[in-house]
Amino acid sequence: MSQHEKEISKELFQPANIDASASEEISKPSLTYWQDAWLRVRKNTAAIISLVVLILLTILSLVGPFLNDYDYSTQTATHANLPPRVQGLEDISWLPFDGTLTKKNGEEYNAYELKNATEEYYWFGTDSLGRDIFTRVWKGTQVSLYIAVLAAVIDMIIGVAYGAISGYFGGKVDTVMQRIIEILVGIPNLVVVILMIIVLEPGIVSITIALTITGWVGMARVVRGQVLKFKNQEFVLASRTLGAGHSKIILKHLLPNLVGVIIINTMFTIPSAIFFEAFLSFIGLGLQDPLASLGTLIDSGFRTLRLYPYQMLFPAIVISLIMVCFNMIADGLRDALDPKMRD
Amino acid sequence: MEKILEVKDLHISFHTFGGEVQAIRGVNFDLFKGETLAIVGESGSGKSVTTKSIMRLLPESNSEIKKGEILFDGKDLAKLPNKAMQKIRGKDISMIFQDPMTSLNPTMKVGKQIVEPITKHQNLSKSAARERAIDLLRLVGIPQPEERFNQYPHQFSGGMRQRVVIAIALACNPKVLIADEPTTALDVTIQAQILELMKDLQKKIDTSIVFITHDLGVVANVADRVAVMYGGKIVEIGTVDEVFYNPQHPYTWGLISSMPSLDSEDAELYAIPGTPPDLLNPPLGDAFAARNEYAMQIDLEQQPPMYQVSPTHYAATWLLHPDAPKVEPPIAVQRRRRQFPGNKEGK
Amino acid sequence: MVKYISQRVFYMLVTLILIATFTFFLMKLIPGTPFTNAGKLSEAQLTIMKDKYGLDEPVPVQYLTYMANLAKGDLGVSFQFNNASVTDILMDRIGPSALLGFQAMVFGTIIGIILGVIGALRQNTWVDYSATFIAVIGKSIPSFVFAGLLQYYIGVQLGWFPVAFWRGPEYTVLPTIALSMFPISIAARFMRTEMIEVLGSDYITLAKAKGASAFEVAFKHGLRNALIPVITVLGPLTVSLMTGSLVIEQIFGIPGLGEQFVKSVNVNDYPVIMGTTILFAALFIVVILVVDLLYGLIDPRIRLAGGKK
Amino acid sequence: ACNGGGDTTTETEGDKDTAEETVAQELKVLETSEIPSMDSVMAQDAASFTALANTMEGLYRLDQEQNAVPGMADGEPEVSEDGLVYTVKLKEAKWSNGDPVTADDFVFAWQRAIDPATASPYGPYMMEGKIKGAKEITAAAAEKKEYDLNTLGIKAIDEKTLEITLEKPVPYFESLMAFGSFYPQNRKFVEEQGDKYATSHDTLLYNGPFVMTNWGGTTATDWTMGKNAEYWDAETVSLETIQYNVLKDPQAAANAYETGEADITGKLASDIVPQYEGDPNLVKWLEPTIFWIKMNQQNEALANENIRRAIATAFNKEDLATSILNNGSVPANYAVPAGFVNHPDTGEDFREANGDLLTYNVEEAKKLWEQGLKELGTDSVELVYLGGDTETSKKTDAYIKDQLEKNLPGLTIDVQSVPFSVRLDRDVKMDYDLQFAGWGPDYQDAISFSDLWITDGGNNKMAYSNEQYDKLLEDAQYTYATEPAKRFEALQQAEKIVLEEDAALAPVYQRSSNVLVADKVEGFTYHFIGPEYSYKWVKIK
Amino acid sequence: MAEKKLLEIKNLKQYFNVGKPNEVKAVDNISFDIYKGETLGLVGESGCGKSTTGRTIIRLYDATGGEVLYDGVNVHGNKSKEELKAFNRKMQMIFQDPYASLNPRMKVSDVIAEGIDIHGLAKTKKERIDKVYELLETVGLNREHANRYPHEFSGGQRQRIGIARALAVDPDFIIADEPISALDVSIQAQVVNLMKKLQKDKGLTYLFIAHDLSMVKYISDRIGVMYFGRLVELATAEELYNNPIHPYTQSLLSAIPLPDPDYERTRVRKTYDPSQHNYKPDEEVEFREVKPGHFVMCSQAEFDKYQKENGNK
Ligand SMILES: Nc1ncnc2c1ncn2[C@@H]1O[C@H](COP(=O)(O)OP(=O)(O)OP(=O)(O)O)[C@@H](O)[C@H]1O
Ligand SMILES: Nc1ncnc2c1ncn2[C@@H]1O[C@H](COP(=O)(O)OP(=O)(O)OP(=O)(O)O)[C@@H](O)[C@H]1O
Ligand SMILES: [Mg+2]
Ligand SMILES: [Mg+2]
Repeated sequence: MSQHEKEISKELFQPANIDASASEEISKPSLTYWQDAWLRVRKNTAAIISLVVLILLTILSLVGPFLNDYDYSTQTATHANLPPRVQGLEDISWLPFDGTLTKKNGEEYNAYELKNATEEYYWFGTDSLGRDIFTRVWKGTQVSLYIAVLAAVIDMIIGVAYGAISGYFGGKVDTVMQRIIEILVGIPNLVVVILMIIVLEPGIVSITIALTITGWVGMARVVRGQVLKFKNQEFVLASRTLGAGHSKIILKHLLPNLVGVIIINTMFTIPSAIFFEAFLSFIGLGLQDPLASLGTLIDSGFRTLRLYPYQMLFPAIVISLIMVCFNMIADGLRDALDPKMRD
Repeated sequence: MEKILEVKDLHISFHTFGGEVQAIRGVNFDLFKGETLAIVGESGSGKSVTTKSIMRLLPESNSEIKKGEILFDGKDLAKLPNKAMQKIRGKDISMIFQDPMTSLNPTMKVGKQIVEPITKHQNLSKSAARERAIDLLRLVGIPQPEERFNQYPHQFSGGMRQRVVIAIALACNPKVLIADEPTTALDVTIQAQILELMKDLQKKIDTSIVFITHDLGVVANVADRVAVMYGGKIVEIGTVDEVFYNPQHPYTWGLISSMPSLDSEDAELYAIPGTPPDLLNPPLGDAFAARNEYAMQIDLEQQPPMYQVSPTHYAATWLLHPDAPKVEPPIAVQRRRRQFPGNKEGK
Repeated sequence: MVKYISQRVFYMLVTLILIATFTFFLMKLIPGTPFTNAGKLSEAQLTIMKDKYGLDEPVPVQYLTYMANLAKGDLGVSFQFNNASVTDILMDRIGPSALLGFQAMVFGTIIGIILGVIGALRQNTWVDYSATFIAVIGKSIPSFVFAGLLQYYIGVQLGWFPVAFWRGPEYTVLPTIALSMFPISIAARFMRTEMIEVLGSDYITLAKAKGASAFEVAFKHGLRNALIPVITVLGPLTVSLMTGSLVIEQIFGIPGLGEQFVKSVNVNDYPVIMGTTILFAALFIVVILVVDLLYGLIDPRIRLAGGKK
Repeated sequence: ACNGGGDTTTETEGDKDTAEETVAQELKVLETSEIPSMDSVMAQDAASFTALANTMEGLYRLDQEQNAVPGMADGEPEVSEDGLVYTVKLKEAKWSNGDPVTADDFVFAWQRAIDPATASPYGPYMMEGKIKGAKEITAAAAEKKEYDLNTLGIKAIDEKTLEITLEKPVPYFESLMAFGSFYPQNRKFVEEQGDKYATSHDTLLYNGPFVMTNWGGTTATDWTMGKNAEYWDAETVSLETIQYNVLKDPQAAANAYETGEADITGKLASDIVPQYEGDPNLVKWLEPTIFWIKMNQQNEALANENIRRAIATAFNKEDLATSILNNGSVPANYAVPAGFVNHPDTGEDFREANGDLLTYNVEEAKKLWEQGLKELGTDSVELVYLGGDTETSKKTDAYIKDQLEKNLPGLTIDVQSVPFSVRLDRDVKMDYDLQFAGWGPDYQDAISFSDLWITDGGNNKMAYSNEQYDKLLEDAQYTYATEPAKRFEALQQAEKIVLEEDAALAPVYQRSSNVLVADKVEGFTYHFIGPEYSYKWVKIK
Repeated sequence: MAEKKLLEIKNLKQYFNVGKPNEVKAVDNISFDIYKGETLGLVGESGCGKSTTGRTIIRLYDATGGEVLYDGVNVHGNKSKEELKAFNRKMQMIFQDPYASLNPRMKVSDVIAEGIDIHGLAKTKKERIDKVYELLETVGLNREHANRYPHEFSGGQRQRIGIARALAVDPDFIIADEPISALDVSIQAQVVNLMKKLQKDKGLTYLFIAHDLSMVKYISDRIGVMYFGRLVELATAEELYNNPIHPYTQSLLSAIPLPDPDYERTRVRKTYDPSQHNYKPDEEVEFREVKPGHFVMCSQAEFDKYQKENGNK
C-alpha cells in the first residue's frame, strides 16, 4: 500500500469542486414506460419468437387462401375426403403428405388414384364436401383471430369497466353489481342463445352480441378484485386529495396498473371465445357455411377423426400454435409491465 | 479475540435486464466471537447483499459471487455445495429480517415454524422439540408460550412476531446471528424492547451478531464495532466510539451530521446531496466523490485504499493520504471529535 | 359468523329467485311446445294437452304457479320423460356428473398445481416452458377432443380402461382425465404466477434460512399461501365441471346432467330446464360461499376475522 | 324348447343336459336414447316403441319380413262387409304375472289412450280418423264438453273376443294393430299401480317375448331384459338376457362395439359408416324415410312452377348420396319411398310403376330457371333455406346451396341452421322459403306419405294445393277403401301430380340405416315403422 | 408564533366497521387546534390512529363524529363540488411510502401537474409545463426529470416529487403522513430541510405525522402524542421533550436511541402500562391544560397531581 501511495502526484490532491446537484442526474437514458417495457419484452426470447410466429400466422391467414389454386368455398363432391398431398413431399413416405389413406384392415391405398384426382394437390386434404382444407384453415384463422380480438376487446371494455366500477364504488353498488353477475351466470346460456337465433340473423354480428352478453364476466371478477386492492394505495388517495373525480381515478390511476392482470385474463377468455363461436355456429347462430372458423373446423373434423384425422389435425395445430404464442407473449408482456417496482 | 467469520475481498454481481449490477465490489471484514458488528450505510449500498451472501440466500438465477471468500469454521461458504450449506443455515448461522409482519408464514402455526429448524438440525423427538420451542418462546419473553405455540402469526402483535423470529433464529444456538434491520419496522418502544432482548440473549448464548441498520441511534445502542458501507464497499470500520466520535470518511461525516439530536438547535440539517452511485456503471474513482464536497481530483480517478487510523479503525478515503490537504469536517463532527477520548488525549 | 352466513344465504335466495324468474320468461319465449310430436297432433289434441299441463294459462300465471310449487319444493314433472318427477331426474343425474366433476377437479388441481409449482421453481427454463406449453394446450383444445383421443387410444387400442359406460371406478378414469385438462391448465397457470409471488416473500427466505431445501420450502410453506388466489378461480370452475359436460357425457355414455339439459332445451321440456337451472344456480352460489369459507380454512387470518373483509 | 321353471335342485342338472347350448344366450345392445316411456299409451318415440315391442305384444306383431302377423290375435279377424267392423279372437296368452290377456285389457288400454285425462301424446293421433269415435272424444274434450269413452269403437264381446269399429276402412289395419299405441294393458294391475305404473321394471306387466328384469325408470341409461317364460311363443325365443346401454355418441358406439362392449350398435351416424365400408358386420338397409326440400308457395318466386322445377332438378343428388353422405343413402326422385309398400295385386314395389319423377338435369333446370325468371320479371331470386343443426343436415344444406347457386344463376340461398324446435315452429308459421325436412311413416301404407300434401293438411305447411290431388286422396281413403289395387294406383297418380306436374317438392334422398352387428348374432331384425328392432328371433351362435 | 387558528379539530371520531364485531375506534374523540404557520407534530405507536386522523381531516374518510373547522368552516359538512374543490386546493397531503404514493404508470410531469389540471391552474400547455419545471426546481430536482417515470428515481427524489405534487395547487396546509420514515437517514435530511424551507418561503402550515421522535422534535413547533386513538398529551416541542407528563409520553421518549454511544450506555427505559393509571369507572378522563399550552389526558386526581408537580418545579 505504501509503495502505491508514492506514485501519486500531488496535483491530484487539489479540490475537485464537485457540483453536488449534478449527481441528481439520472445516468440511464430517459425511457418511457413503454420503451422500457419493450426492452424487457425484447429480452424474452420465447415472447419474441411467439410474436414472430403470430405475425406469420396472421399474414398467412391473409395470403394463405391465395397460395394455391383452390378457394375455400368451392365444392368438388367427387374429391371429398382426400388426404393431404404436397408436391415434392409426396414421395417421402414418413411424411403425411403422400395422399394415401389406410383402411381399417391396415391396407394402404392412394385416395387420389381412387378418386381420379391424380392431378390435384390438396396440401391439407379436403373435407367431406370436397373443399380444400388448406384455404379453409387460413380463412378460419382469420375468423378465429377476429374472434380472439373481439373477445379481448369485449373483455377489456365491458369486463374491465364493470369490474372497475363495482370494485371502486364498493358497498351497495358492488353488492348489486355482483348479484347481477351471478344472475347472468345463472341463466342458462343455451336458452339465451336459442332466443337469439330467433331474433337475430346468424353471422358475425350475432357472435359479437352473444359474446357480449356473458363473455366478460370472468374479467369483471378479476378486475374488481384488483381494484379493491389498489383503490386504497397511496397514489390513489393522493389523487383524491387533489380533488380528482371518480372517472379520472379509475381511468388514469387504477386501470393502467391492472394491465398485467388484464392481459393474463384475456388469455383465458380467448380460447373460450373461439370455441364458443364454434358452438354458436354449430347451433346456427354463428358463421354460416361455407365460412369456417378454426373452432368449427375442429368441431367437424372431430367427427371423422378416426377416418380422416388430418381434417382435425391441421386446424388443431394452428389453434394451439396461436394460443401458445398468445400466452407466451402475454407472459412476456406481463413480466415486462409489472417490474418489481423496487428494484 | 477469536475470529469466527472472515469475509475477504467479496465481489458480487447481479445480472439484470439493464446489465451487470456490481452490488458488492470488494468487501473485507472479520467477525469476532461474541461481538456485535453493526453495518450501516445508505439504502442500496450492499448491506443486505453482503449478509445474504453469507447465508447464500441470494437468488440463484441472477446473482454471482465473482470473487472472494467467506470463511466460516475453516470452510469457504462461497463455494460450499447447496446441501452442505443447508446444514449450516439455521444451525450455525441464522438470520432475522426487517419486517416481522411478512417474515412469518401466515398459514403455519407459530409453534411449527419454531420447531422446524430444531427438528431439521437436531435429533430431537417431536415432544422434545416442542418443549424446546416453548422454552424459546419463554426466553424471548412471550407470555403463556404453551397457548401461543398453537396460534397463527396474525394473532401476534408486531413486536411479538419479531420475538418469534428471533426465537426461530436462536433455536439451534447459532454461532453467528445476522440481523438485517430487525427493528426498522417497529415502534421505538418495541424497538427498545427488542434491542434489549437481543443484547440479553447475546450474553446468554455468546453468539456473534451482524446487525444491519441505518439508524445510527440503534447502532450506538447495540454495536461493539461499526462498518460503514457505501456503493458496495466498506468505507470505514472501527469500534463504535471510533466511528461515532472520530469518523474519518466524508460519507460518515455526512451521515452523522444529518441526524438531528434532541438538543441540537434549529440550524439547518446537513443533507448529503445527490443520489447514490449507479452500480451498473460504478464510478472509476471513489464512489462517493460525486456527492463529496471535500472531493479531490484523485477521488475521480482512483479508488482510495483502506488507511489504518488505529489498530481497530480503518477508513477508505484519500483525505487520509499524507499529501491530502487538511480539511475541516462539518461542525457536528467537530463537536463529536471533542468527545473522543483519543482526541482529548491528543494524537 | 352465523350472521355472515345467514346474510349470504339471504342474498343467495334472492339471486336464485331472480335467476328462476328470468329463465322462466326467457324459456317461454322459445317457440314450440314441449310436445315432441306437436307437428302431427290435431288442434283439439294440442288443446287437451296444453290444458292438462297448464300451458294454456297466460305466462305470468304459469310463472306464479311454478314459483308457488317451487316454494313447496315441487319442481314439477318432465314432459320428455313421461311425467317423471324432475326432482327424481335431477337426483338421478347429478350423481355421476358431480362425481366426475369432482374427480376431474381434484385430479386436475393436483396435476395443475404440481406443474405450476415446478414451473415457478424452475422459472424460465425449459421445464417451465414445457409446463406452460402443456397448460396452454389443455386450454386451447376442447376437452371432447381429448375425450375422443383417450377413448380410442387408451380404451380401444391399449384396452387399459373401459371405453364407455358407468359401472364402477375404472369407468371414470378416461372421462375424468379428459375433463381435467381444463382445470389442469387453469391451476397450472395461476399456481405458477402465485407461486412466483410467494417464493419472493420474506417468510420463504426465512424458511430457507432455517436450512430447508427449495422443494421443501415450496411445498411446506409456499403451497398453502399460493393456493388462496387459485381457489377463487377454481371454485366457480368446479360448479361448471360438476354440472356436467354435454359432450364428455355423450362420448363416455355417462348418465349425467349436462347431456340431459341440452336435450331439455331442445325439446322445450320446461320443468327440466327450470329444475336444472335452479340446481346449477344454487350449486354455483353455494360453491362461491364454500370457497369463501375455504379461504378461512386455508388462511387463518380470515378465519378469525369472520368471513370476508 | 326351454320350459323354464323347475326347482333349484334340478336346475344345475338341466344346464348340463342342455349342453348343446354352449354359448350364453346373452346380447349386448347399444341404444341412442333412454326409454322415455314404458307405458304403451304414453309412448311416442322409437326408443319407447322398440322397448315395448320386445316386451309387449298387440293384436299383431311385425315379423322378420316387415309383415304384420297375428300376435295376441288368434288367426285372421272377421271383417264386416263395409270393412268397418273387425271381430278379433284372442289367443290363450298370459301376462307375465300369469293373468290371462283378455279383450277387456285392450278396451282398457285403448280407452286410456284416448282419454283426455290421460293426455296421451300419440294415442289420439294414431286413432283419430281410423278408430270410430276417437276424433269426437278429443274434440268434445277440447271444447270442455261431455264425452263418453265407451263411444270409442272398441268393445269386449266376451273375455276373448274383441270388436273394433273403424271410422273408415283401413286397408293397413294389421300394420296399425302392430303399433305400440294399440297394445293391451292389464286393467287390474295398472289401476293398482296408479301413478307408479311403468316407472320401473317391477311396476310393469308384460305379454311379449321379454320382460324387463332391470330398469330404473325413464332416466336409466342401462337396462336388461330377460326371457318371458309366460310368452305364448316362448319357444321361438332364444335369448336369455339382453343388456342395453345408452351411448349417444356415434364414434363412441363404434368404439364400444370394437372392444366387445356391445354386440349391436345403434344406428351409426353417416360419418362413421365409411370406416366400416366392406365390413361384413355392417348391416345396411334402406329406411322408408325421405328427405326433401319443401318449397313454400307463399313465396312469389316459388309460386312459379318453372322455378320450383328448376330448383328440384338442379342439384346432383347422386353425388350427394355417394360422395358426401357416403352411407348407403340413395338419391330420391320420388315422394313415396322405395322398398316400402307393394302393389296389392302384382306385388311390385310402389316405385316400379311410378319410377323417377324429378331427376337431376342441369341443362333442363337452367332453361326452366331462365324461363321462370322471365315470367317473374326479375333476374335474381333470394331464398331463405331453413335447415337443421345436425352435422349431416348441415353438410347436405351446404352442398345443396352450393349446387343451386352454381347451377341457377341469380339465385341466392340464405341457409339458416336452426334447432329442431325452432324449425318446427317456423314450419307451422310457414316462415321459410325452402325447408330441408324429412318424413318417416307411422304405418305401412303409402298414404302415410301421400296425405301430407292435401290442401291445408296438418303437415302441408307450404301452401301447396291441387284439387286433383285432393280428389285422388279422397278416393283412396273412401271410394276405393275396399279396392286395394285401385287405391294403390290412385296414390301413385297423386305422387305424379305433386312431383311431375306441380314440382311442389324437391326430394333429396332416401336414408339408409347402418348398424354393426357382431358375427355371433343371428336373426337380427329391424323394422320400418314403430319399433326399430326385434330380438324375438335373435340367437347367439 | 401567529395565534390565528387555521384548523380546529373538535371531538373528531373515526370508527371503522361500525356495528360489526371487528369495529375499530381508530380515532376516538380527539380535539386540538393548528395555528397558522406552525408545524404540529403527531407521534405515537404504530396503529394508534395517526394516519387516520390525518386522512379524516382531509376528508379521505367521512368522519364518524365531530368536526374539522378550516378557517372556521366545517370541512365535513355538506359541500358543493366547487366548495370541495376549494378545500382540496387549500389542504394537501404528503404520503409515507415514496413507492406506493406515485402512480408507476405516470410521467413525473403528469404526476405533478395532476392538481394543475384538475383545478385548471394553467391555461396553456406551455404554462403547465413551466409550472412543472418551477415546482421541480423548487424541490431541488432538474427540468429533465419531468419526462421520466417514478421507478427511475430514488426514494428521496420520489418523496420530493410527492411534495411538488402537493405544492402544485398552492395549498396553505399540508398533512405530511410519515414523509420520511421510509427514507434513509441521509436523505431524510433533504426532505426535512426542504419542508422547512418551503414553510418559511410560503408560510405553510404542517401537520407532521411521524414516529421518529428526534426528527419530529426538530421540525415541530408543537407535538401531540397519540395512544390508542386518543390524544394523550399536547405541548410545545421543547416542553414536551423536557417535561413529559403523561407516563406514555415518558416511556416513548425514554425509548429513543440517540446516535451517541456514551449516552446509549446509560439510557434507562421506562415502560408504560395503561393499567398503572388505576382509573375508577366513574372517573372522567379528559384532556386538561396542566400548564399553559400543555395539555394532558388525565383524571381529575392526576390533574391535581400533575399541577402540583409542575407548580413545584
Ligand atoms: N436480486 C437482485 N437483482 C438485481 N439487483 C439486486 C438484487 N438484489 C440487490 N440488488 C442490488 O444490489 C444493490 C445492493 O442492495 P442491498 O439490498 O444489499 O442494499 P441494502 O444496503 O441492504 O439497502 P436497504 O437499506 O435498502 O436494505 C442494490 O443496488 C440493489 O439494486
Ligand atoms: N380502512 C380501515 N378499515 C378498518 N380499520 C382501519 C382502516 N384504516 C385503519 N384502520 C385501523 O385503525 C387503526 C389506526 O390506523 P392508522 O393507520 O391510523 O394508524 P397509524 O397510527 O397511522 O399507524 P402507522 O404508524 O402504522 O402508520 C389501526 O388499528 C388500523 O388497523
Ligand atoms: Mg437491505
Ligand atoms: Mg400511518
